[in-house]
Amino acid sequence: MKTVRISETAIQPDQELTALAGLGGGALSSFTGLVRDDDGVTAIELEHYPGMTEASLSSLIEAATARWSLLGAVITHRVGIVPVGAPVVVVGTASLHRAEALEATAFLIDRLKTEAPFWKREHYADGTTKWVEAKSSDEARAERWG
Amino acid sequence: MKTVRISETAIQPDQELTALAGLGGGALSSFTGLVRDDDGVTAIELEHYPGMTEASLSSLIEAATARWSLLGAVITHRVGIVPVGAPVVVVGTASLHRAEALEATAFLIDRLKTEAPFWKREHYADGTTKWVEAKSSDEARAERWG
Amino acid sequence: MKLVYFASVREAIGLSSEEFDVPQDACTVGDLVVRISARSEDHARALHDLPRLRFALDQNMATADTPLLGAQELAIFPPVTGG
Amino acid sequence: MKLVYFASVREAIGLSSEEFDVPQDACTVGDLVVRISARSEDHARALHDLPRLRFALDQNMATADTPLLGAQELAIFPPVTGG
Repeated sequence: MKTVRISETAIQPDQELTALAGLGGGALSSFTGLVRDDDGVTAIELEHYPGMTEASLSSLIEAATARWSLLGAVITHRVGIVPVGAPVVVVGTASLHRAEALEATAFLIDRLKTEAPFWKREHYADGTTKWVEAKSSDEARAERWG
Repeated sequence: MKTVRISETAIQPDQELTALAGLGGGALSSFTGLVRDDDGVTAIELEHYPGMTEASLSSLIEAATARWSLLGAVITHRVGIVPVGAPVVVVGTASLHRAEALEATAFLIDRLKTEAPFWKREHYADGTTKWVEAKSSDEARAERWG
Repeated sequence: MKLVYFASVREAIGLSSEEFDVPQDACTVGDLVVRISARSEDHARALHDLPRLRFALDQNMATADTPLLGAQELAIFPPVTGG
Repeated sequence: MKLVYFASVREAIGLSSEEFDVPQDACTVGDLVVRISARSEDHARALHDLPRLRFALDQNMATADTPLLGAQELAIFPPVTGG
């Protein structure tokens, strides 16, 4: 099971992950990225590259399944305006044993951060916005996976 | 938020994790262990050491929060008879950034496997049962954390 | 002292707990386990493979070398297999 | 060729996409970006910091050195920040 979804409406992490629990595996790992409650931030706005985004997320899942023995993997990513506290991204993997699911989940979110064509900007309480800068620490984490 | 729960009835992973999503962090990581659909296994039966179990899980969470900056951590573990496909354990952590939550979740489940006083036996379709043997690979994974 | 047994140890002995008078000259967990083994054939069979056994003294993990020091409860069990 | 812009690049240029006639002597992504920069002051400002820009050619990640080879769509954007 390999599922990629871009959502323009609110996502429910548990609903995105439901199918993974039914694959007969013993391990289910997930990561949810939420809009952090940072000073003055009311929401983030996510822009993406339709078409390339889906292909990019699918190829991340292909890379993960080539590297680890997985029964399934899911990536769901929000676009548009997402309020503080709401989910932006959900990554989930299922495998027979835990090492594979745990590592594949970390791999998928680390690579997504540096490869998938999404851009976010922060909206502030005073009505201003600011593009988020890419972080060198994200590059470093992604490179750990070779 | 630090929560440990031993449950004699079915657990719903998303319900165990709900509180973690409201702590203001940007990252939520979870691991769910399910009863694998192994040949002939219909259920597993989990025995534990009441009192010591809760203390052991709490001290794992203390060790994780000493090591990583976490906003919250949850461990819920089933005891009794658990059918194939049902959750046995749910581990979840919340943090500002993803590295902490991802690593702490892996740490908690790896250490739980070798330290927390639970024992499982498999029930087979023919009515027989068999105690599960501890695996040296679990020891090796737990030792990675020093 | 209260002895508590879990999993295959409990099954082999046929009891989940029992009382045991600690002999004056039993100083460590290992000393005590040797004495408990002598209690019956079931006890001997359940406890013969000392390196495979795990112990908790007053609900803290212990080893065969751990001194008893007046502890109230000794648990004996196989390696844990939760999660 | 279709040019598509995202995020701060889109904002600085004030367009999300536009058509561009590829000159005969533009062989690589980098060659083309230099020509696009000359289109207006907004283009020049949006594209002046070449090392900070990222590119996709027909929706595959590319670099300034990637040959155009008749591609239909060039995307120009800042480093990605999803997740």
